[in-house]
Amino acid sequence: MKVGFYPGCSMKGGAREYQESVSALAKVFDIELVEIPDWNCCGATAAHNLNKELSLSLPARIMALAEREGISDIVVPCAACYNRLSIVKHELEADKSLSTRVASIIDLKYEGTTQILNIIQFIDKYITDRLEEKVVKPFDYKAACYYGCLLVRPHSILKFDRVEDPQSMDVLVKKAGGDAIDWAYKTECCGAGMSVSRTDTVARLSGNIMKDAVDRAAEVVVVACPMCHSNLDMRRPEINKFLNEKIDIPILYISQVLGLAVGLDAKTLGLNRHMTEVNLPVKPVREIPVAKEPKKVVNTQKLEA
Amino acid sequence: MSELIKKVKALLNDKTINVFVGYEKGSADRIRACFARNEAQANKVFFDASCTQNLAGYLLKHEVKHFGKLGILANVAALRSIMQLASEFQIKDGEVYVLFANPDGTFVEFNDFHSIEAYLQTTDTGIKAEEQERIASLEAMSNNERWLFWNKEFEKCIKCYACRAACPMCYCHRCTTDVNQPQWIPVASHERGNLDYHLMRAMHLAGRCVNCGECATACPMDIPLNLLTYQLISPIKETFGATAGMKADATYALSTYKPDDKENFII
Amino acid sequence: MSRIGVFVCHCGENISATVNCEKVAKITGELKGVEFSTDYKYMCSDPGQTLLKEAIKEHKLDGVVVAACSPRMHEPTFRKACAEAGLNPFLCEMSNIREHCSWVHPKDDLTTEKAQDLVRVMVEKVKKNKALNSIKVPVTKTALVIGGGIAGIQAALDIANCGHKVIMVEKQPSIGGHMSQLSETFPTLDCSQCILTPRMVEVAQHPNITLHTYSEVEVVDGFIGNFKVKIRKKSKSLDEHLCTGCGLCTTKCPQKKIPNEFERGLGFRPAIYVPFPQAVPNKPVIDRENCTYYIKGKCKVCEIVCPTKAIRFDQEDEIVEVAVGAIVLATGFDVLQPDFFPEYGYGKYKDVIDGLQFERLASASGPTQGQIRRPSDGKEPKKIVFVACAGSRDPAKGIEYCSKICCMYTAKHAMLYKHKVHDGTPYVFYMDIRAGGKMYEEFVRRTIVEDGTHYVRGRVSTIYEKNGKLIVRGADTLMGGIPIEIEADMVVLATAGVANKGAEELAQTVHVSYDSYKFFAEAHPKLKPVETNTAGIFLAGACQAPKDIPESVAAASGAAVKVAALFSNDELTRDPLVALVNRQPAPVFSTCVGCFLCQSVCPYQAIEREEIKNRNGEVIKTLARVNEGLCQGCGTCVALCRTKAIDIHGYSNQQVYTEIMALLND
Amino acid sequence: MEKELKILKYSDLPKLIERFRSQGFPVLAPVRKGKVVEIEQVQTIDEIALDVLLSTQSAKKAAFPKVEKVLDYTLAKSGVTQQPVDLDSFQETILFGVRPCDASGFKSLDAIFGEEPKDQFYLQKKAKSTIISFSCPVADEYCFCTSVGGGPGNTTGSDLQFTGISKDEILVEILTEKGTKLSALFADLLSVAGSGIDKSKFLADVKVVFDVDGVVKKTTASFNNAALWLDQSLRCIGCGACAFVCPTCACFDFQDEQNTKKGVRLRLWDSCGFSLFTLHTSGHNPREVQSQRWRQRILHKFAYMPEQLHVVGCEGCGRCSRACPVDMNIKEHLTSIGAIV
Amino acid sequence: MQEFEPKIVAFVCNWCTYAGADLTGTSRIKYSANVKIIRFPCTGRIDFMILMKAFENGADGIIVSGCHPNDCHYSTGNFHARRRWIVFRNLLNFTGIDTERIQFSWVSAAEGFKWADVVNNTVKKIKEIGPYENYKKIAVSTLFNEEGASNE
Repeated sequence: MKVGFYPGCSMKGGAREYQESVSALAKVFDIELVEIPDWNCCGATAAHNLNKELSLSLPARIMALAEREGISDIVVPCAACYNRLSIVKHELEADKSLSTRVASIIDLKYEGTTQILNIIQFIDKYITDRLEEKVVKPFDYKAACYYGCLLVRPHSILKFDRVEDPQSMDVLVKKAGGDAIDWAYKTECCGAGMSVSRTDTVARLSGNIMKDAVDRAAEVVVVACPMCHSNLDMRRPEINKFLNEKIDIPILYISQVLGLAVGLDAKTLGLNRHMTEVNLPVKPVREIPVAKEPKKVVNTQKLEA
Repeated sequence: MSELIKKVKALLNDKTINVFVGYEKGSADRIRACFARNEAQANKVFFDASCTQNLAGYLLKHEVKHFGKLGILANVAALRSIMQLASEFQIKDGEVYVLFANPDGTFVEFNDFHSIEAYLQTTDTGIKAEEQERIASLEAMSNNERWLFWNKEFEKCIKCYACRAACPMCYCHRCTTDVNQPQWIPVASHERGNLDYHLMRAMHLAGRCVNCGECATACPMDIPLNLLTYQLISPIKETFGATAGMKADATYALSTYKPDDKENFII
Repeated sequence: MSRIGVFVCHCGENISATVNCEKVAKITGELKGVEFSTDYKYMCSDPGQTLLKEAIKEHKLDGVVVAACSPRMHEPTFRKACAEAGLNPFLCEMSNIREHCSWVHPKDDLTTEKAQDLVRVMVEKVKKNKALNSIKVPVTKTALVIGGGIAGIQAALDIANCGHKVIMVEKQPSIGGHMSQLSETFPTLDCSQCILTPRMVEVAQHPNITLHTYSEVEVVDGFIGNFKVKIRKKSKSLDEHLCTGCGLCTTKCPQKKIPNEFERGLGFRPAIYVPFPQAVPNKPVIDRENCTYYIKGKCKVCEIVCPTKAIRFDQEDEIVEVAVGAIVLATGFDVLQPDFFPEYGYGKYKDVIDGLQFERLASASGPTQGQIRRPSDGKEPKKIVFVACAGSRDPAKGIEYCSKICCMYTAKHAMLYKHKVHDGTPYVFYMDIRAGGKMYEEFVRRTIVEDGTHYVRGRVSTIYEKNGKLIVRGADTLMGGIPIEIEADMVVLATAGVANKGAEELAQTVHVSYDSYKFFAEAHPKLKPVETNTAGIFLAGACQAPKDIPESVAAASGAAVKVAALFSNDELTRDPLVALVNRQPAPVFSTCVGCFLCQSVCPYQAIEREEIKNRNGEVIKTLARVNEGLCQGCGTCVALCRTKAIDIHGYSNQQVYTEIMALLND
Repeated sequence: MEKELKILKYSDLPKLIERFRSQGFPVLAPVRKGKVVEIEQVQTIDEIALDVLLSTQSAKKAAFPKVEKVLDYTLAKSGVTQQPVDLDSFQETILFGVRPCDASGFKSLDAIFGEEPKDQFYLQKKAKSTIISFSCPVADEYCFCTSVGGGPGNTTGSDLQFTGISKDEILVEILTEKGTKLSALFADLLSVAGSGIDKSKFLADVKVVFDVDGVVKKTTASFNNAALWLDQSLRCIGCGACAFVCPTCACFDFQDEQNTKKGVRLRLWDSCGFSLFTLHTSGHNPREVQSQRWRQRILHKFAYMPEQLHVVGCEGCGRCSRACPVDMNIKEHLTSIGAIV
Repeated sequence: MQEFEPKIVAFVCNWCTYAGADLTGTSRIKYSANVKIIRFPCTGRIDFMILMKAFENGADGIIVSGCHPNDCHYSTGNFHARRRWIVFRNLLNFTGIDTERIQFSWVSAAEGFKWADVVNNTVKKIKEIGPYENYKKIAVSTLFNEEGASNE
């Protein structure tokens, strides 16, 4: 089956391993990721501070191109791009006149028929029901799933998982045989864009995150956003300096965790590109633990809805 | 002896019904209603494509009900009239034995309202194209042209009330026209009296008319009365989603409401 | 009707400034049927009314038209005056030549002509008026109080003390409501049991009050003064007369581990239980869902030990039918107990509890005998955080309103905690402190100054557990919004006050409207807070909106006096401007054809079906009939009736038709 | 008076109408209005539908209209003052192109309205109208005038009767003084008719289907024969179409219409077919059901009028059967009554 | 000739628009005297035949006004009225009666200003359209005898 794919700048730049793991994972489940031809930058958080129409037109053009190719679903692994595309789709749906105005700017027909999926939604829709049977090497580690901000906020528009206590990545890790620990910094800010301008702040914020994970004996932190990955992984020296403690647990993308579980090797998953060495202790192969259902979690969506 | 007559005789003999309201050949090759109460009268019962009169009105006639259990040969219009009369508590389920005349000549027994409702869902109950065009042509006129058109038509009216008598939905034994304190509708058949009467009749049939066309057929002065009630059918359907004579427990469009009914003229 | 009197008022200058009153009186005097017409400076004054009464007597008038201000103002005045002069009040009409004429038009002939038109309209209308007498509806002088909390108790006692019979229905095995679960009450810190229990006993012993506990109202029919109510008395599997309340069965019952609703899940109770020691009636009830006998068919320990053999395993539910004249809804509210509050870890961490659970901990009859203990390990929490507005004032959680009582009980909790754990430090995260009652603000100040409670102004963002401690993360907005983290041993959430679970169904049973949060809707937020739009049904306490105890008691007494006023006379008199369906002799009986369009339109279910039977009992006609008690006179049925069989007094077809003819044909 | 025979050319008819109009006589004639033919005022010959067998409504409207003012009054405090209708304000009118059954219909109306107290409204109008009837060259299956003493060439009630005897010639029979007086206006267009013109040759052949005296006798006798009236009237829906189109029905109802100052009293057509017709204010209705009302319609025309006015109240024109929505064919019913043994 | 003064009748509900008109009065807001008010308990009570009678007796314009949706004192009267007017306007349009002459509005007891606007705007509109000739041709006065027959 075919699924649209929007890499965005980070996939081709600092987070190449994220794209490699996603493509490899898709290949294992024979899903063909069709990169949107002539895609452009999504504007990320910068555009909407500068010019409203620009911030609308960039994502609109991406979606218009996908529509032209007859693509119905687009997987957008990077949380920032997913956030921008979803918000723009919502805004153009709500205001028809704005939609026609943007269509004239990008000079392309735009109807808003494509669905925007983040990496977890993509996995849930196309992979989850076939995941367990393909797990050959259970990812038998204590994992702290870190969601960050753009994946779950603003909830009223994204309507993805729960804002305060998301569980969707934890479920996937458990299905891959891992032990998703309960910890307190699931959705706390990692410092995001201040990685360059205020590295000290990033060190503090990301430090707190890593400290809590390590304090709870997490062996790996799982992320689904290149920004989170770069702060927690690339800024590790500054973090350790801030905490004056040596933390060396690796930061893996959810696609890499699942990749390892279905038997892909480190090189195809781009593990060698990480700043913090990915040398997870080899665990004796245990009988694949049946993914126990998480405690009856009542979705408080109805409370919030 | 036609299969229909055999059926009617059987029904009469085993007392399922006491009178069968059907069609018979009339004078000057017209078709008219017949009320078979015994085998002899049953012989006159007849049906072919030319039997189009909506017989449902006779189900409420005092002297017909007096015979006891009624049976009727119903066409689609009669079925819808029965449904609408049921929704207005004039006919109860099981009170009338309904024999439906399929266009292809076969006969189907409907023994309860549900089966009638189910059938009505499958059949076309809309207005004929030709009437649609007449309405459209009238709607295309200017306001004043329409006033003149209807004034000329109403001028012919002699207030014989054949339209009221022929309509199954006009079962009130004292009509508003007979109310004289106050005299809402002038009794005289001058222009004002006719206009008031026909506006009142159309409003009282709004959301209830099952577009059977009996009123226009009955009018001796050939006034296109049915256009008045037909024209209201589509606005009521679009605005309130209500169609007359489709369900036995339907609520009446004008006696129910939705808090967000759409309109564009109240400031 | 041929002797009509027209009285044109100058209203000082308000009318005569722009309307030539003399001319109006003269011209309308010439109308057919007008026997006497005059104008006067102040018709509503005493001399004016005397003038009216004299004229009625002297000219033997059988119809009066007063042309003055708006009928919404003085119609009752002039109708009363006519009644005193012996003329039926409903033969008096007012035409509004002040608000609708003199005040809004300049001084010219057109204005005077308009005044004449308005008077002529009323002259023609009055000719069609009928002499009406106000409708008398008998009143059953028994009240039904639904709900046995403090509001229900107060209302029942007040009504009973007025000498009227009261029937109280309480869903739980005992009355007392949420107040019985409280430890001490703000702002005086009286022990709630000490002030509540005497009232509960007073209810049980009051000769005028019949108490049905463990019962629910199932059907309410009828109308003001004449309600027919069916009460389902759920079977207690116990003969209440024989049982002496010794409690032996509750101690011997082998089933011990059933979570006690009264204790909000912190304590346990046996299958045959009394909710709390001071329960009224102090007789046990068998919880059939958890009693081994009902599940497996064997045990019967309670039957064996019972000294008076009062256990009745096969006792059936009982339906009691009562006739009541008024109903007071006092079903109270509930504290929101969400099964999962992700941000605050409620439902995940044992030591995060809600306000009512803290009350149980603090209560001497509670599971910890009043000591503040952590549900997880039973240790005494040294550092405790109270989170105000947990769910209230939060559109994202769907509850936008302020629950009003949490600020006060949170302050009380902090104070109680300090009195019991002297070396403990309580924190309160709050947005705004709402302490508007008498001695409320002083109470809050005391908990800050004397008990050293740290009030942090800011919302708690998340609570998570780390090495046995509950890390409460928030911000202190008075200190520049710096993030603040407190490692607490226990957290108490002041969750929102919401409507009871069964509130919506009860509202539908009783035909009362309710708002989007399922609280019952009052007739008018400011002027009729204890009444509803359904005549004869009143509201008391938190079922209308979250309230504290003083307000609930005040509202209860308010509702009680409304009931007492209703019962103050044997009959209820109501304005006779109601609808009626015509009746005629046989064989027609009425021009109504039984299409019941009117019934589906009537907002007050005031139209009933009357079956006309012939000699041998067969129903030959089903006709509409208006219940005078319920009809409020809106007239929608009259406008929609196709055979004009239904008409309405005061705005009958005749009257309305004549008004139009008179107005447009000068 | 002995009847005179003349010949008139078809081609002269337009001149005839012009003559009448120029003399100021309003001319009422059948006019086609869609599928319906109404008797209305015309200005020229080409408005007149001569090819039509029968107008939908009868010609009675010339003297007994569906709405007629009989009184004006004003309302004042002192009381009501009446202004009677000026009876001689009615104009001399000419009824042109009606059929013999229309003309003979006035025989029944004269009998009813002639009874004491005489109805001047009708009588004055009737007196001032001159009837030029056209005999019937064709008839349809509804006609049965011959069975009730009439016929396609019957001259009762006509002042002049035209009969088309050839493509261009009309046989004119001058029957009454009024006829003679009117014919003086167009004497120049008339030429003497040769003797030996057999009018019956140009008339339709209408079979006699029942003996009217027998029907009158049997109708009078069958008042209590409820089964007969029930069988006949089951499909009757109780409208007023038959009564209003009938040339001999004369029942009327009075209604006042007013505003607060002035008012009028109107005379309107009424029908014994309506349930309201005999409804008492008490609610009792002597003729409760439709069969009783149908019985009244037949008995009034074939029992009460012959007995009291010595005239059969039916001209056999068949208009009621044509207008009836449910095919209550009176010819069929009268035949079946006649067949009662 | 002397300026056309239209005759306009207003059918209003007692609880909202009548009280609103009272407020217009107490606030002394001026509006044209052509409009005269007839009180009904509720707009639900206003029968469609009342509008027909108004035109027949010489009204050049009609105002029908009542409580805003959800404000009705009887909770549903105005909803039923709204449905009736949606259907009736359709019928009037179809038979060529000028629905521009009928102004429907919601005016609450607090909208004194709005009532004055509704009245003034309606009067202005009817003055532009002119007297309702069509209905004058069939009014009852046409039946009266000639002298003094004019509908004074």
